[in-house]
Amino acid sequence: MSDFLLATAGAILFTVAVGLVRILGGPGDADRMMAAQLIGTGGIASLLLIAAATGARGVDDVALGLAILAAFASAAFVNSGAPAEEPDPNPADDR
Amino acid sequence: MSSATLAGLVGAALVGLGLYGVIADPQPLRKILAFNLIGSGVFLVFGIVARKGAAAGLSADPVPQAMVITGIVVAFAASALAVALTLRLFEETGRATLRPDAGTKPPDDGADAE
Amino acid sequence: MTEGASAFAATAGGSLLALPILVPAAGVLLSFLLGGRQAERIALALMPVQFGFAVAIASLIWRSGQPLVYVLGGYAPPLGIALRADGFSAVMLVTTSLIMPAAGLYARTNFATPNDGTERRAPLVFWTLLQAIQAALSLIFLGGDLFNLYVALELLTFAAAPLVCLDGRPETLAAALRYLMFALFGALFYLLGVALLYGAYGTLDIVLLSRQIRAEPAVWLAAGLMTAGLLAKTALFPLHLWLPPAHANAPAAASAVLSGLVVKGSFFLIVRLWFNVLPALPNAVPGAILAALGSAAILAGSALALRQERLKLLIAYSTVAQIGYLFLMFPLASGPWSAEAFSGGVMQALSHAFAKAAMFLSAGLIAESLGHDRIAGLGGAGRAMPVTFLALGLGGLSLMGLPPSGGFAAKWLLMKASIEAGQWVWAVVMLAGGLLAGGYLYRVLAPALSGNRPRLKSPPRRSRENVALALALAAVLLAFAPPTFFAFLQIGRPAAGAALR
Amino acid sequence: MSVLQALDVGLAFLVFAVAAWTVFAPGPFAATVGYVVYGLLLSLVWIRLFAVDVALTEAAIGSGVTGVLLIGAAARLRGAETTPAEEALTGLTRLFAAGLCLLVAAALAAVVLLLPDQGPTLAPQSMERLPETGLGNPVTAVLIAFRSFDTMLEKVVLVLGVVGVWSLAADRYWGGAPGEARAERPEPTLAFFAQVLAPIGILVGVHVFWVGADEPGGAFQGGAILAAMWMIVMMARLTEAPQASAFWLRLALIAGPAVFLAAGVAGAVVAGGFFAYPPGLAKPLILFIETFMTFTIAVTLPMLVAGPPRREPRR
Repeated sequence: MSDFLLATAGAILFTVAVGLVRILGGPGDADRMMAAQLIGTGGIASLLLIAAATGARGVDDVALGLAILAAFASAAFVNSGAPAEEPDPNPADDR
Repeated sequence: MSSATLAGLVGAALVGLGLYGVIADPQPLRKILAFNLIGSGVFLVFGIVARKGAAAGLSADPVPQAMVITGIVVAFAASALAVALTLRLFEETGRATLRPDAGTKPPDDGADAE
Repeated sequence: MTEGASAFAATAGGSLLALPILVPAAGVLLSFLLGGRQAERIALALMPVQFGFAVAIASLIWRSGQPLVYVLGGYAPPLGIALRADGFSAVMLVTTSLIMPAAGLYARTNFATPNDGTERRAPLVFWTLLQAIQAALSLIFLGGDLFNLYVALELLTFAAAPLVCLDGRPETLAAALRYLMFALFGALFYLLGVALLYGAYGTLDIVLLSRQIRAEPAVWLAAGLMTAGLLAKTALFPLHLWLPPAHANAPAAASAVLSGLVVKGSFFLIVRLWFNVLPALPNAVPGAILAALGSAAILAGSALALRQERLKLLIAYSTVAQIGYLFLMFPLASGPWSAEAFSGGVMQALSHAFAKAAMFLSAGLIAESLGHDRIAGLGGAGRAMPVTFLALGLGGLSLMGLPPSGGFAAKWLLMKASIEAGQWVWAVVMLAGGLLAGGYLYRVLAPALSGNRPRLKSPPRRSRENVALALALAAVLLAFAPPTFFAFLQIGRPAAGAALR
Repeated sequence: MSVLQALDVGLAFLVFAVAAWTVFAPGPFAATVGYVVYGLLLSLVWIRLFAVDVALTEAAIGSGVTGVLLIGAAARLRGAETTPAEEALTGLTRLFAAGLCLLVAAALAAVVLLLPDQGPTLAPQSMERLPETGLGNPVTAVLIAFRSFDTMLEKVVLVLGVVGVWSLAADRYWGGAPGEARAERPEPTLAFFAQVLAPIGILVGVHVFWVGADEPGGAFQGGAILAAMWMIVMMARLTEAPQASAFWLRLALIAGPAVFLAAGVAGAVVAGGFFAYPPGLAKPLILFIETFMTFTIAVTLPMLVAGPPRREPRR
């Protein structure tokens, strides 16, 4: 059972990593922020799977905290004005 | 190789990587980022030390863990101070640089402008 | 820990050790809370208290002939934290508690809160951080646990860096940022070494560690990393780049504290590391490396000081040079002459603290009175403000190492030790450094004492001149330190390398 | 356990790759986003090291709040991103720097590999004295009892951090509120988001603090989550940043270390030593101190992120 959970966690991390390669490159900052959010979601999922498999205590709180803070980071991004370095298709959305 | 040793090797690599960033990148903000990388590498070394100290029913030695928590908070405060300095410097001069001669013109009114 | 038990038998009066840390820390919190003029009042009121603590600790050590030990919270090391004071700590504590009030009295003019009591930025920050420096230094001198000392290093950084850019000019901001970067680098490398030592021995208590340390890879790497980090904070050549702009641009009272005391904090930890934590390591090679860097610092720092156009920068570069002397004690610290070398190093730290504080305060007065501190424009200034220049000159006497001065005593002891050890090269460097110091001081003093009196914007206030003069006289008086003083320095000093004891 | 090992190797590779991205990324903004991702992955590593308390702290402070600090800075530094040619290091210096860093990393790696698998530890001693504190989480016990002196001083470091950041204000703004005054109306989406997230986040923050006595969690982690919630509410302009001269703000900023210090000194009178807890009263006293510490962290972190006062003080 635990091997299955771990394998699932690994698979999620792998897909996230692939997505990361694609998106961290940009072109815009908003794309990059999306990459961060993507790995946030995937990371939390694999975190819970790893915790279930290895029996570490208290990991659900870490997952909760991560979920809340990931949302917080994107709010900060929006608040920072999020102007893109490269021309953004919809600059009006960001201001 | 145990996961603890692996984490320790990652820590060592992070210290090297961060050190390179600190030395090679002239922008203060990038240097601050690199400092954070070094910091987390150092914390990971504490982490493997803690993990290798698993005993008495604990999966990891609590003392180094507590030190890492203290260290993370201090590192954050240091980043905040460095960022504030960088931003102020940028506001004053229009650029953020650590060059020693950046605007070292001798002050014309009282060198000791207190 | 039966083995550790004897090291932590509570010594009478040990609880006194917590007070020089906790009282200024409480002062910081209160000053920040109450704000306005209260910050200055609290800071100045606590300074005599701090002096009282320092003297009480010193006299307890003197009477018992043993280091003072205190265990915090009843949790004995290795689990908990111990404070420990030996002769060296006590001397540094007393020195700090003398220089701090001098800087404080001097700074009252510059950092006064307006009469209506409105809180101003610079005064609040200055008086709060001055107390923070005091707390951090006390902890550095008294801390017995390497991680606790890391916290002390960070306290010191956070207290010192904002003082550099208190006036907000762009060049001071750049200087403060550079200072902060070097300090962060130093603290992280120190911390990395701490992690390795804990990993190897499971304790960070200095006494417990010193009993277990063996020459093995982890220890060598830890020693190298920690020393490199502390050197960056001490500004030993070639890691000195941050110091001159930072110390030259800070307000004079802050410069006095930064140059006189703050760099000594990290130097103190290097001494602690090699003499108290790692005495079991063969230290001939590391000692020689440190002294070689020190020699380079003496020559390069003095040569650069000779070329400066501004007085405060000249004094700052001379700090780079004088820091170099501190490191000449390391290769000489084993063998029968080790006590002499150790005393010489400590004497250099003390006399430089007083002399440099006096010189920065004098330079501040000169800059305020003339409206500038360009060396080319100092002609005749010595006639217009003789007391200020007397303080500057007496401080310079110590830097050159001419008798009678603490600097002379320090350099004499170091030179004697190096000749007895057959390591002539350090003696030659010291002589060259003295000559160069004479050169750069001549550049300042010769024109100042001749020529026409310049018009002063405002004459310096006599009380402030007296503060600078008192510090300079203290540097001179150190020359007359009695032999008991040197015996006191040896209290609690573990035998280094092959030394007896 | 080969699946687990494969996972570990994959995770290690990912952490290193993202760290390398933050160093070599094309612009500061891309680098900071990389850092946020990096912090997240690092939390996973800490879970694998069975250091859940640290994972929480890393997630909350190392990645969360630091990430926001750096993202904000990168956004404000636009225009300063180009490096003047004279500041770039020459190829030779770069090579030298790379060699030096490689050397440090290799030496460190070698020493790490040499560390014994069962290293020296203070775990038994911590567990032996844990009952005296009445706590169930040994990490909290180290922080608030065994090494409480470190923790108290580290809180003072945070206060100094605020003093240092505020000291960068222009004189005319001293005492005013941090952050630029914004006339524009808040972004409705952001405001809605903050209204939804903040109550949940506050609940989680208090929960994390409260379970910290016995389970992973505690004052730092809970305080950091609370801090994030206050920041998001300020970002959404649902509330104003307080004035730096406000007495209540100063009181909130020093409350944690002040209560801790006072308790430490009281220990000298009541329990026979500085920072000693009277037997039997240890747990309530520790929770009392931690409550103030949580509160102070929740107030301090946003102030450190907000930067120096940038508005004229209101009287």
